[in-house]
Amino acid sequence: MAKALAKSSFTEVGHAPAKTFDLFPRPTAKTGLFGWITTVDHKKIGMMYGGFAILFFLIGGLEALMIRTQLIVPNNHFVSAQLYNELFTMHGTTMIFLAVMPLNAAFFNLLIPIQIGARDVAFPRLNTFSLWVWVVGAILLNVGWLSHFVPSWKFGGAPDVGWFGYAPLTSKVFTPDLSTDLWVLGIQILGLSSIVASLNFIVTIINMRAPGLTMMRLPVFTWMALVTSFLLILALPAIAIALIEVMFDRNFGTNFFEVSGGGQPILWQHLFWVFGHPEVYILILPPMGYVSEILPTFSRKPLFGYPIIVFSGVAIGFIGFGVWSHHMFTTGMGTIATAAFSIATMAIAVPTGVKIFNWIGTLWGGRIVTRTPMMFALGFIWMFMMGGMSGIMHSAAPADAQQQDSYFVIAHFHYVLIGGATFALLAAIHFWFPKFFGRLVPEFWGKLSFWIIFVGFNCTFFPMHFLGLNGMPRRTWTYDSNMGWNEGNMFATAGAYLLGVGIFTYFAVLVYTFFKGEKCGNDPWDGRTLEWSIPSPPPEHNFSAIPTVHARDAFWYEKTHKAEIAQEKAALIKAEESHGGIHMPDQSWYPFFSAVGLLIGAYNMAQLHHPVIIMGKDVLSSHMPLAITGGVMLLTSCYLWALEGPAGYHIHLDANGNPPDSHGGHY
Amino acid sequence: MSSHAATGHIDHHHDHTTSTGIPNKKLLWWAFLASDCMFFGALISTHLVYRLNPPPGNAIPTQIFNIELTSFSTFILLMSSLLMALAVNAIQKGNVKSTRTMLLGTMFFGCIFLGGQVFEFGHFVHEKHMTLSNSIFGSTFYTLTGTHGTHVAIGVLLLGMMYVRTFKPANGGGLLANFVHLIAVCAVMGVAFIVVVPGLIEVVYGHSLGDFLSHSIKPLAIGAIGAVTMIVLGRAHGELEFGEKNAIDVESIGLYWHFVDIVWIIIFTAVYLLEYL
Amino acid sequence: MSAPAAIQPAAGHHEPSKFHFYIQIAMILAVITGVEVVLIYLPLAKGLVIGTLVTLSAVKFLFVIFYFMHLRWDKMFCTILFFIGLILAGFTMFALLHLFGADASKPLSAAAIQLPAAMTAVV
Amino acid sequence: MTRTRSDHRKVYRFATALLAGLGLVLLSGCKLAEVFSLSGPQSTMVTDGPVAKSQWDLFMVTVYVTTFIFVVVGAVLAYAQIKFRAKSEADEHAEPAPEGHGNPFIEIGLIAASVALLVIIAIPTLRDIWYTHDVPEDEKGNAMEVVATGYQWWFKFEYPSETIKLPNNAGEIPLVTGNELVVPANTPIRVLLRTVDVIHSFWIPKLAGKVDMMPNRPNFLWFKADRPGYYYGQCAEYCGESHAIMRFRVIALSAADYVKWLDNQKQAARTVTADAVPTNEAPHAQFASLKLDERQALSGSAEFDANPLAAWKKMQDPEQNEKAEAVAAGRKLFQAKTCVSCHTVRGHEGIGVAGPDLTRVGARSTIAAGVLENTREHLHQWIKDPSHFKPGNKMWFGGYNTLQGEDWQPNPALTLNDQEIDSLVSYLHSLK
Ligand code: HEA
Ligand code: HEA
Ligand code: HEC
Ligand code: CUA
Ligand SMILES: [Cu+2]
Repeated sequence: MAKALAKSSFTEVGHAPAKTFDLFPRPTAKTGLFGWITTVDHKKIGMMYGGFAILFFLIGGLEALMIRTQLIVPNNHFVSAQLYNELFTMHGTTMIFLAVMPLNAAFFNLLIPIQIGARDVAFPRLNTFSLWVWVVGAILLNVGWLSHFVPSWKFGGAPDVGWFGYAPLTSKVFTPDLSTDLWVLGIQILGLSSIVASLNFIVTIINMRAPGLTMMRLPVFTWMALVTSFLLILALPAIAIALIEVMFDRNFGTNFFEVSGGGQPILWQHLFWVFGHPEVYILILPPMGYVSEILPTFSRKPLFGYPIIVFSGVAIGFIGFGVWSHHMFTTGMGTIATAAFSIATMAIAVPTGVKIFNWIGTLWGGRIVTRTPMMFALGFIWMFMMGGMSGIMHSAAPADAQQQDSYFVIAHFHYVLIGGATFALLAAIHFWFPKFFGRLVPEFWGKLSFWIIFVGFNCTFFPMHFLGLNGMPRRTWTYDSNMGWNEGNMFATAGAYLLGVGIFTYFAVLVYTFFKGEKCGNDPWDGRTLEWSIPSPPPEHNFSAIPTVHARDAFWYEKTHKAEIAQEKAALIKAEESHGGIHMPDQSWYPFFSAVGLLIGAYNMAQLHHPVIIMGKDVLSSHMPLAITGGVMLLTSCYLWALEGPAGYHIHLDANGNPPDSHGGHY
Repeated sequence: MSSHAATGHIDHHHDHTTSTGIPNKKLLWWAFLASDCMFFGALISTHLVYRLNPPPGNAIPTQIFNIELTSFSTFILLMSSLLMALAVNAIQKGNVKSTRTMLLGTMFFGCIFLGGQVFEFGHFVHEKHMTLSNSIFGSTFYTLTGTHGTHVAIGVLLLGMMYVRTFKPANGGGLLANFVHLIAVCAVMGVAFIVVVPGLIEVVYGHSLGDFLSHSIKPLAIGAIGAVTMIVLGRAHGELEFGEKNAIDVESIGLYWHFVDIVWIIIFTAVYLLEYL
Repeated sequence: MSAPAAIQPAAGHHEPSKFHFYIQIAMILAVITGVEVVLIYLPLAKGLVIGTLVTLSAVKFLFVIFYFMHLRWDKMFCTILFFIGLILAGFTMFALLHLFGADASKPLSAAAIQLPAAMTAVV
Repeated sequence: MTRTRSDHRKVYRFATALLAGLGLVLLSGCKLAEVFSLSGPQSTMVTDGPVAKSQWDLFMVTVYVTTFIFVVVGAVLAYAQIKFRAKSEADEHAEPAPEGHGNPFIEIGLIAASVALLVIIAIPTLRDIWYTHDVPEDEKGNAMEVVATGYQWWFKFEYPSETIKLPNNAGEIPLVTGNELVVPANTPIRVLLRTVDVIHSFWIPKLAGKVDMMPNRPNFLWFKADRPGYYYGQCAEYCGESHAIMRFRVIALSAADYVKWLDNQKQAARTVTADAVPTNEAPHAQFASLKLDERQALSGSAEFDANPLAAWKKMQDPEQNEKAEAVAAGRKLFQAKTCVSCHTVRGHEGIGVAGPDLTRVGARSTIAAGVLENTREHLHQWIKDPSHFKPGNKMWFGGYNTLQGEDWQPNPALTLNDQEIDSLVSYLHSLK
């Protein structure tokens, strides 16, 4: 009992009600602009991640549509070579770092605390910090677009080095403009955000589980989030180092990838893919988690082979660290290394297959209710399987020598990234939308968007396998009419438009639902996990009483043991109230301020050696003073943040477990 | 489950408010250190990879290194680790005074290490003519050891913040004093590792002490003012907010500090010693 | 090396001071460092010296994490957590060193890029 | 669980249809290329050499194995999806079933089956890794070595074994060509891959999979053309603005043809003298009105596409209506307009090495690294505005334009009118 009570606190041992220091009064607004930028509520943070991610998904999609439009016919001149290179670089970077990763982060934020029966993450202000730092990274990556519209912003356009920015193309000699510096810093900062967020989630999941929620009762999504967080903290440092090295090469004359100084550009490739391959599992493991939540719910059957699914998730994550060089089969690694990485890559199929088999096992003997989320989840299994199969084809190194950097690769990874990750994300959005907005997406429109997306997707990317086998290289802004690629490209582009219509429908319906959709109760899908046990949308404090978990599918258990649970809950609420109510952490300005400092610092850092020009006049001879200003702002904010402490306030519930209108007083 | 969060004895190995019994902060730091292993793993790999097949014209490490100085730095860092461990030991017994001493000691040893590095870099650049950009060895060596040095410097800063925090009065005020105190600590430490330690090393290697003093009179004065401020503010008494319950905070920084130390253990062997074979 | 029995954790109480114990550990570390430095000047087989150096550093490393960082007295989970990172990093370093040590990775000298005559040196 | 007859039948029908469909695909697998008419000039399916063939065969092994898995797993999945769908309101709200524990033998069996199937792929994979890596021992004897060097955005080829004596005993240099690699058929070719700037990748899909040209790395690949032919190659690693059109060609010749070609190559550049020119009256095309067509097809004409090897061979012979004065004027211009500083014309004035060797540019079937068929019109357009076809190319940036501060300005030494270009074209086309 005492243990359960103590759970409600986010602070460390003995968070004595310290008087906080008042340079800025601590923000308390729950709504409005300041309410959102200073929030520490994991749900609001999750929604902001989600909103930004969807925006960038649409932007990335728009870039994809421009790519496809350029390729619709041979020798097209819709965009220039330069713009095309910017488009695919930013399309890849955006989709991976600014769409799928933050969308996953959104679900981590929205769901993890609720699924584990907690009231927030372990370090709420750190969580706010991750969000805004992410936004800083997103801004830096995209700010280059401005120079297409405002010529006086001399960034040289958006980044154009490809999403894996192979050295030495990123060296100052070959890409002298600022876009590459912004790319380097942008990715670096996104990495920082992800590491901080992941540390937070690791501690949250491991340390803040409700009583009774053992690791082997954890919902599979949360498990996958844990594995993903581990992958992030272990993979991102490799690219952080690689980016630092490029940055030094560009700005301080080091020789890491400078051939004339003895540098070996292949080192960049190794460091990049040491990160890059785990990265693709970072993209796919959370989706595997969503699917593992959705399938049982709509099969009316607990997940089949829970321990095996969890274990294979962990196995995929860690074998994934040993296969990076399969992206480098054509770099002349020698026979032994090639063979080793080839075989290791194949090995990944085994744990992945195990998951597929167990998902089918879950369906087997169930009662499959094909609601929209379930359609996307089933679509995921089919499409991911196809993508996985072409992955296996890549893993045979000699065959890959023909496929590498051809459209066959494009086909492979869009099958796993769209057919896999994106389908699962669309399923998840649809599935949890009612929980966070209290409204149910209309089935008809949901299903319609599924079918358009499904057909459009396959029309776009299936032909790309054949384009690749027919020798079409990727990253080519134009092609010739005599290569036998005309029909395939035309078809793919038509498919992409259809896919666009599908995506548009999907989100249009969400917007409609947000305003006008049918209201729904707490538990529209007859769910299994704790999030369905609380109101939709969830109250600020999530649970009126921290639940005690008795079984793997905690909420299904609660539903079949109503009386027992009600009793338990009432007692807990009372006990908590007698201890002063529900403790909630205070909002804070400083995470946001430090992110602003970081933005100012990094933006000026990127153009350190350039003069500052305002309205055509040279104001400063270098950006150094501005960069330092940003840095000082960052450090000061961090210091004040440390000083103010988590603090907090209490919420008091009435007898029914409902919060009264007014909040509890502040310390 | 009988223990309470805020009362009674503090159990430094368990925190009953968390599922595992490990305090959140400790878990956070260990996870971070796991991540940092990869960080330094990648950096050290970069260095070693380029040592495998050095390009023609590369700097020759053994002609550049000064193994005595580095051994001394290594020893100093190890001793700072000892003091750090003692600081944690002290605060776990609620002994704030001793904690402060140990923290200061750790910081000063850290500064000696940093000063040694400042001297080393200056020496390599000016006397051995190895710069960041004139050889691949220079690039990887300075980046690797410089990154480690940055870690140490961040550690010193964190320790400084922790040191100042030990003076925070219980009534919540004292922000200004705290802030000034921190600035003073930073000034002293900065002067110590940028000016004093490298200067003294040069004196040891035969430069004149008078020269050193007269050349660096300004920073020395700043350092002196800082030191006086530290002593004055360090005398403030009264009830403190800081106490045994903060052991976890000191311990967290300790973890970081020790980690930086073990990274150096590896760098010392892999980057320095192995070159001599 | 096992710690004195007296310093086993006893939940809920002040622990006995580890002061002297820490100092002993530090002395051992200092001695090992000294041995390492001396070792490189000894006329021993290269492989032997490398092996010893690596072992000694590993010992120092383990001393620091298990005693100074008190992994030894903490929950097992902390050790696991850290070792996940450590082992992965070690494995990655190992793999990278092997990849770059392979014949296929011998870099071209800058001259050979231009001059076909130097090719023979490569093949 | 109760099953109705009709359920059975539906599922059965579905499964048969699925299997039949996929079976069809499988059967046609070996003829995939034809079924989908995927035999373009860069097709990896219609191979002309042992390396590409082994790669394609291996690919087909992976196709068979994965298709088999996909069909089997997919059939079970489809069956489950259809068979176990909720059939009534009651079903949809049915009490959740208790957690099943499965059968460990099935799990282990499936894992074992997966591993077994992967082994089927792994064995030929390993064999081919070694086979495709380097020329097999028994063929090493008659292998030929060439050096291919990537430049942004064209290729240089050198023949270290075919040396040319420089006049005045100034030593020997290897034979150099640009953008077209001519090799004997049926001979293993070992290509050393080099680059002077960024990473490029050397890929001739019909002959061999790609290997990257990495700075500071001694990469190589080997291939063998089974028969004489004309093969398309492409840079396959993103290398900057014009990566898309960094192409090249490999021409495999019969032994006799190759020797003839080689003999001609080793001569100094051809000099046209007035009496040597066979004349016929057909006038040159008038270029003054020649417009740059936005949508102009790059590369080949229909005639060229129909038989590129024949078209290439035709290029080897001197043109019918060469005009000695025009050629001579062109040669002067080539010098005057600083072309010589970037291009070598061995035996003539050109000595530059920043651009492709032009000693026999007239005999090439394409110009600008496989981008345009080498016709008078195209060459004219290329010289007039190289950046129209190849954005960012180093002839435009650095030749026609020079860097002034941060901006590119037209190079006054290099302005050409149509007349001059016409002469240059005549000169360049005389270089056979
Ligand atoms: C979500 C992201 C994701 C996922 C999950 C995967 C999964 C896999 N990928 Fe993919 N991959 C990418 C994203 C992803 N990939 C991206 C983005 C690139 C390109 C990067 C770039 O160049 O820009 C890429 C490129 C890429 C390459 C390099 C290609 C090249 O450039 O030459 C290779 C090579 O081996 C590869 C292999 C694999 C394999 C073996 C898997 C396996 O994990 C797949 C395992 C799954 C299955 C096999 C299906 C289900 C299993 C069964 C039903 C069991 C039975 C099956 C068998 C026994 C075979 N991938
Ligand atoms: C998760 C990752 C992800 C996703 C979801 C996608 C989605 C799509 N991708 Fe992308 N892709 C990558 C990751 C992804 N891609 C990566 C990593 C690369 C490699 C980059 C590189 O080489 O560096 C790549 C490269 C790539 C190429 C190859 C470019 C080249 O090599 O030359 C192509 C070509 O067809 C392509 C197409 C598409 C299409 C048609 C979609 C479609 O699914 C998009 C569907 C979405 C829409 C169509 C949006 C619809 C929106 C609207 C209609 C409204 C718009 C309104 C507003 C913005 C307000 N992608
Ligand atoms: C600054 C150097 C430079 C100058 C000056 C220059 N060129 Fe070039 N040239 C190049 C480069 C580089 C290429 C390869 C372009 C590519 O394909 O990317 C090239 C390609 C060509 C080609 C096509 C060769 C082939 O094999 O495809 C021709 C023909 C040519 N140049 C003719 C000329 C003429 C005529 C002039 C003078 C009027 C000239 N060049 C001046 C650098 C130069
Ligand atoms: Cu060269 Cu792409
Ligand atoms: Cu991969």
